[in-house]
Amino acid sequence: MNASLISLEISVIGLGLVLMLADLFMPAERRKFLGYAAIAALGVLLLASFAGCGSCSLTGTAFHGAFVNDGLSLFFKRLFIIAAILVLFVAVEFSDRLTAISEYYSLIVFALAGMLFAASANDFAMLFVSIELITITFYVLVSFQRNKLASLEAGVKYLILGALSSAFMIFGIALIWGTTGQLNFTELAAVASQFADSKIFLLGVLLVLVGLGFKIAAFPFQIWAPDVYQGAPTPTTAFLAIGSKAAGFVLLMRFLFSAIPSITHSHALSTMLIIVSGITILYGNLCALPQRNLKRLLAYSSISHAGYLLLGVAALNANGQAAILYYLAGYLFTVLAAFLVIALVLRQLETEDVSGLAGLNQRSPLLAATLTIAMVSLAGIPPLAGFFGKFLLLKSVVEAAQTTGNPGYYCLLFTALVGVVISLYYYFNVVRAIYWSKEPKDVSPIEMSGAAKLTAWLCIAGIFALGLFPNAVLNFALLAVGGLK
Amino acid sequence: MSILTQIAGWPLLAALALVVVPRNYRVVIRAIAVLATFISTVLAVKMFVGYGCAVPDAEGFRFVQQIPWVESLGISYHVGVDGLNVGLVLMGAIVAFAAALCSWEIKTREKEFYILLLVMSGGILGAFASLDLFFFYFLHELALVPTFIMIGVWGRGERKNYATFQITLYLSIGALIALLGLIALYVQSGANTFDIPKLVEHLKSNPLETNAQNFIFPLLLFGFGILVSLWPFHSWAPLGYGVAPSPTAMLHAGVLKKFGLYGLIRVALPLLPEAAQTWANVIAWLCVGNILYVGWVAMRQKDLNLLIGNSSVAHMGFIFLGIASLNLIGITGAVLIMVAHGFLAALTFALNGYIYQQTGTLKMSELGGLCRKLPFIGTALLMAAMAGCGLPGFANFVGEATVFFGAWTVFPTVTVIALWGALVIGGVYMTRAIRNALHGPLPEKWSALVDASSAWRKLPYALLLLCLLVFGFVPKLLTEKINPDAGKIVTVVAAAAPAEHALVQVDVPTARAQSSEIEQ
Amino acid sequence: MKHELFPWLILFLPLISVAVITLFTLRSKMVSSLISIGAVSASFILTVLFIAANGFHPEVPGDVLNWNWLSIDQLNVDFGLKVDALSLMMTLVVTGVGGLIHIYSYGYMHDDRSLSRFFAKLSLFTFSMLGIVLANNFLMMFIFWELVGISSYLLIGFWFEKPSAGDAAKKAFITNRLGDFGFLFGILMVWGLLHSLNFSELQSGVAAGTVTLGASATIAGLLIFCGAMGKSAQFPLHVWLPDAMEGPTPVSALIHAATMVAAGVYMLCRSLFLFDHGALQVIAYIGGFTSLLAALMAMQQNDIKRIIAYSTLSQLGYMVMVVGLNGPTPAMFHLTTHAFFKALLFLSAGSVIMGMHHEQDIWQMGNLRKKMPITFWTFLIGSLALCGVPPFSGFYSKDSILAQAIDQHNYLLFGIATFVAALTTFYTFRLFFVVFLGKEKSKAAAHAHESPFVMTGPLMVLAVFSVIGGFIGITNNFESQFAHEHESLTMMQQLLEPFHKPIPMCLGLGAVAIGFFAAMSIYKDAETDPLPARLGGLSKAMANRFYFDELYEATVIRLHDFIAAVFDWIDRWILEGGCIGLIRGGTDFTGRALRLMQTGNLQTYAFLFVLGVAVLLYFVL
Amino acid sequence: MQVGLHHYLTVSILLFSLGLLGVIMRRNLLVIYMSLELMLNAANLALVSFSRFNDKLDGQVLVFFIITVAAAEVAVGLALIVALYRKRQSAHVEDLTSMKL
Repeated sequence: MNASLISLEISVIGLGLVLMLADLFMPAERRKFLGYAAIAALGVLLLASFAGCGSCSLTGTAFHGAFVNDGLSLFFKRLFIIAAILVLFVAVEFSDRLTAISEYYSLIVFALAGMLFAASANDFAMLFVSIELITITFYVLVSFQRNKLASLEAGVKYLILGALSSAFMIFGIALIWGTTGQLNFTELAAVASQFADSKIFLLGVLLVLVGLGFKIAAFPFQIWAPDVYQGAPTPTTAFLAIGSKAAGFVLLMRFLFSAIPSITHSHALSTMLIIVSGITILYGNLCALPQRNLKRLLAYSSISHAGYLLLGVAALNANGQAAILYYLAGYLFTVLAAFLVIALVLRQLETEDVSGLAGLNQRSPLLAATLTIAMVSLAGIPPLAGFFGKFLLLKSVVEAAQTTGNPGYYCLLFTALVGVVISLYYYFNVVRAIYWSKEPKDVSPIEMSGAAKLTAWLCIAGIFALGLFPNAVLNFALLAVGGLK
Repeated sequence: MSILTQIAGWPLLAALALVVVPRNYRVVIRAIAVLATFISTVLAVKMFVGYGCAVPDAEGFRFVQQIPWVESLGISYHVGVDGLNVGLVLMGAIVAFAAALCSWEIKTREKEFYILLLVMSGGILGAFASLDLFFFYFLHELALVPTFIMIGVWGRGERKNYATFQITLYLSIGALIALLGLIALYVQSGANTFDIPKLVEHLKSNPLETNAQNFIFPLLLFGFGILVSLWPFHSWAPLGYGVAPSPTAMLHAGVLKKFGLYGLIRVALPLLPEAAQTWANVIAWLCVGNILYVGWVAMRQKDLNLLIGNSSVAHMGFIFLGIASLNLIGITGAVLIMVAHGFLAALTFALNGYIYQQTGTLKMSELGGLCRKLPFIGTALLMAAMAGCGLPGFANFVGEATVFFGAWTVFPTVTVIALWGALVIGGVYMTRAIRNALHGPLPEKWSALVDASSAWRKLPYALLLLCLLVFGFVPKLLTEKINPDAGKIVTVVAAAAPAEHALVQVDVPTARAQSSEIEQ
Repeated sequence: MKHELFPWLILFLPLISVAVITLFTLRSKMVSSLISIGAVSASFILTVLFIAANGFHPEVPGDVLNWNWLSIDQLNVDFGLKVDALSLMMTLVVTGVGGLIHIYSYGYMHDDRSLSRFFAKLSLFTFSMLGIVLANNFLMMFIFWELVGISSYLLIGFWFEKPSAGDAAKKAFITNRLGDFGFLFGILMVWGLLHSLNFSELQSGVAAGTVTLGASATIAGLLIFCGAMGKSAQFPLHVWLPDAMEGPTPVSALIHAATMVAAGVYMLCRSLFLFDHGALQVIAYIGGFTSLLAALMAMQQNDIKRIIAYSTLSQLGYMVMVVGLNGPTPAMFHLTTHAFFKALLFLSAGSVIMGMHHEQDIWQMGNLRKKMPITFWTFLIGSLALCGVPPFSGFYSKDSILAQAIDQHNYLLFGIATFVAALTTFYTFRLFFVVFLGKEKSKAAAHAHESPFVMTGPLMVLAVFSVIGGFIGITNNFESQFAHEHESLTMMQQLLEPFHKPIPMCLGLGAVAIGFFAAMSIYKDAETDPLPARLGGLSKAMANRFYFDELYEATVIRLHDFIAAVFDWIDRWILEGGCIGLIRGGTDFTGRALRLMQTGNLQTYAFLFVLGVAVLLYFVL
Repeated sequence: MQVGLHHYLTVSILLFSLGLLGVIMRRNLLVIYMSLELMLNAANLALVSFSRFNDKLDGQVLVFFIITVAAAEVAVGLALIVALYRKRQSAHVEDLTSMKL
């Protein structure tokens, strides 16, 4: 076995530990720099992964195939690292509201480690452990503002429901293993087809899906999302919205397309995916319509986006899987842009109501532009990332509809369209609140640190780049999903 | 770089430039907008004049430029004009210029307004020029969204929000359905390219199977139809134009709306010829709804803008009729009306905007006798109204007459109904409008109105009128360009006559095979 | 052919003057009016020169008079001119009479503040009218047909501040549009069957029998006739013409007496070869009925212009009738003479109105013979011509019409025509006696004054033509157009022409005499109109034009408005309110309802979660 | 009688449902949390019995993973609940409804 395969994970965990230790020697007022240090370190790792030196770019399996490094994992690892970097930026901006900020940083890094493992998980044990690593760190991250009741409440809700879902998942794993005797995805794939009609096996599969569905907040397991998003500290929400969702998706794809492909393409499961994705889209968008609380609004919108992403899963074809990857990449920048603005704007005023954005275009044109672009991209309007992502997803579903001729896909398509139209409203409400609301109370300009400006520009650049020059990323994504069936 | 890229590019560039201009430099902002649109107008005229001399490429397109964009999907930035869209690009550029000139009526948040206006102009010009389905849609969407925002923010009247809601709802749904149709077309064709000429070539040799065509065509028909306010999906149009600021109304009613019709002619007919023949009847009878029903509704209107809005919906009916006739005369006529109505709609909404800006109302019961105080505007409006009810000498008449001649051989009944709508109903509501708004005694309160005095103010109206007259007197300028390319489409459609079902059936498996190949 | 470009000039000079006036000289009345008058007179002179050079049947080489306007595979439309006796004669009338009226209106209108606008519109009308006359194919003719319609709309509504003027213009336009609907419909039908629009091609084709309308000939013919119905104000589309008198008097003279209303007749003659027997029959009877109806209406009108307008209607009825009786020559003959004397009458009436300071009620006038001698004489000549008293022009043309009716053995129409002749004389001299003889019936009449020379000059010229119009060879030209072999008559022969057919002549003259004496006995120095007392309800009906306007108001217009109301309601409540409102409300409601799931209670969440799991398991297993 | 796999599985499923009921029924956070642990252990039982009857050890290995993870989870969870109790003076789920809709 080639241990250097996991050097990336090892170094990330190392980074987390170092951060915790450094906290001891760092005077309180300078702890901000720990954040920048972490960012820098992660940046180096990211560059390394691109430069191809070290483990990150070489492919292979470790721990008897429990841990796999391939295109897919590489794509997601880069995604996670970028997400973590941007989240850390937000966290640094947010630091004055948090005690013990450096633990916060290190927890983010540990969560990142969990995600990296998730990206490579090719075995139920690895799947379970990585998910738990993510979830448990998030329990803490969510409830990090111990002085704030909302934060604690969110933490507890996340804790209970998260534990519940992992209980279901572990039981499912038990059943799968019990029936097939396989924990490793690759080996399972070989035998899965024999158990296609074993009820117990199917039960296991479904329970595992429950666990993953909880992570990506798909209907009917979306119920936790709004409260947790609202209560958690903004950087955590951001990381929850992109990081843990993406982790859920990579595991879902591994599970469905490399562990049990034969089952996945069975009629029952594919129909279920179609229905779940459709309902998720509608639920998220409909509930967001009357929503005024900004973070809660984004929570609902993230539910609907989980639905859009599920389109790609339901399509059951390579283009669909590639579309998921592409969409997540765009979603990363969009969501982080939105939460950056929220973190900066709603920092001083207690309300998180949309009306808090009034007059933002006078207070800080850059922030206003950033949030607007984020919203427009979420709404899926050219020339931004969201449009091209949605385009790819719809295209994959149309292909599925055409190849299988399953009428369900047409219904799914129209549901998605309806969802998009509904979503236009609440997104444009936000934009309207920024530019054209009644004259706000305070028009005091918002001061932004250079780091914050940088983050904003990074997000904007990312959104536009993915909208205007999709070629490179798309090819990478197509390459990445080559291993899936 | 193709001249078309420049035509569409200048406004977008100017929009970017405006972002950095401080908002209190009103004059500069305005100047930049006007200048950019003016440049693209000049270029468009140059392009139109030089059309004859330019050498067409293999597929018969001129001023072509192609840049690969996403190879894996076969998307490329591909612009070019043939007879079908050369007139539209010219019209679009001129209307954009006129709209920019008319925007002096906007007093609040000028910077944002001009940015949106320029994005809209650039987007729609690009959409008309592009020969790649993806960019075709992409640029249209780019132009569509500013419309919503402009109506929502700068709109007039108390029904503003409702109108914004409705127009957004309708147009987004329409656009998305059309997108669905386009994607389905792309997937079905199995050519793995969004390039329209390539698709046409590919589908000529192996057309889609019948039921696939009959599934995709309605998507395109109704998707595009909603964008063009095809009856019964029209109710957004009068309302939206009623509240929209006049530059927006000019650009949307004049130019953006033609996108759907152009899409039908450019994409739906040649790529889905068989379905086109099946659905022609439906189109023909739906357009009766536009012409008669909406015409009658227009007769009821009390508000000048609503009346004009309804009449412009009614005019769409003639274009649909021309398309439905599926013969050379009809389609040529349809394209003629598209161009003519572009100028006309822009003109009428611009004039309404002037009157509204002067009087603060467009209720015809409150207006009257304006010809006395506003000789120039009044005369222009009168001429516009006359062009609107198909008076010879204006471009609309040529188009409508051509459409009638084309449709007569196919749908005599519908043609007669359309005649009634054009000559009688159109005449009735237009003359009523003139009688109520321009003729009759002038109410006391309007004694202070001022006419468009400076040549600068008169320019947009004069320009649009001039275009209407030029193409009305010398329709050959357009028909000679349209004819050959409309002919190609007609032949493609005729070739797929139901008689040749057998041939189609043979080709189905191969098409299937290719489409399944790209799945892997 | 010499001066081959003259026809283009003749056609376009007026248009150029329109452009020049509207673009440059709106400020100065003088220049504008000179330009306009100059343009039309130039056209006249050019026409004369052209005819002098080429005669009435020039050989048109190639397509010097043809410019392809539109050509899409089967649809070939030329912008082409057709010069033959018919069109050239008509051109002479339009430019000649038109020119005189232009001059006249300079005097009549010269203190109107927008005189320039007036002359621009007048020139626009001349251009369109010449277009109709010279057009060589149906679509061209239709185009100018419409343009004529619009210019008459503009001129009727010239004083647009007067609500009545605005309404009259609207009415005229829409009524004409109704006719045009049929016209274009017919054109489409002809094109669909014969695949050509060019008169010459069609005529030769029909003559050679290579193409034929077949069964639908009658329908097509009648549809085309609809156009004439509108323009020439034949029953049932006659209602607009009397209201059109809201326009300035010269306009009434030019458009609604001499030229435009005659366009219908001209068009019928131009496309006569398309009409089969059935269509012609209908046309003839409609014409006859119109002439009778209008004559009856005229008897009880009190507005000087309206009386003349109704007489115009009935004279047009004559022409249409005789066309229907397959007599294009008499029709065009009467059209020409009618142009002279009706223009004369209108202009004289205008001069009277002017002298009476814009008083139009004849019962306010009286004894104007002293005050305005020239007008008196010209009006008298006009009336005599109109009634058809020898040797005035009207006598010859009307006699030829009666003769044609006899030749066709259509005694019913002949009877009607004769009766109408009597009525015509009656109301004409009613007008004459009341206005010019008797004693003043108002202050204004006492202080009336003669008009300036710029107005009386044209009157005298027209008067001369009204006298001699009958025997200066007009018939010859039209004969040469319509009849294949014909001998050109000398002036003497023309003078004696009617005596070849004594019956119609004698009956006609008898009718005139009866009408005259009846009028004299009743209206010689009458203070008020005694007729209503004697006729009672009938006269009321006559005065109210037999309630046609009310009828249309109650039926056609109401119907349209009703349908419009219904559709508007559907649009507003079903489409917008219903569908949209439902969708919108539904979406919003579902949104609010779904949110209720988020109770915030952890227990509920857990329960829903488990429920979800259960549903999932139940669904798949 | 011979105690077979099915008996073990039945027991584990019973345990699982018991825990589930506890989660849904009980009002006290701590009890809910305990019931969650019960569910985890039901899974453990299933795994162990499976590995016993299939003569494969991976199941038992996995059980160790689960126990460890559960321990960590419990640590974090209890800390959280305690912190909440400090703040709120109550560990009842009805009192945790400050965020809703």
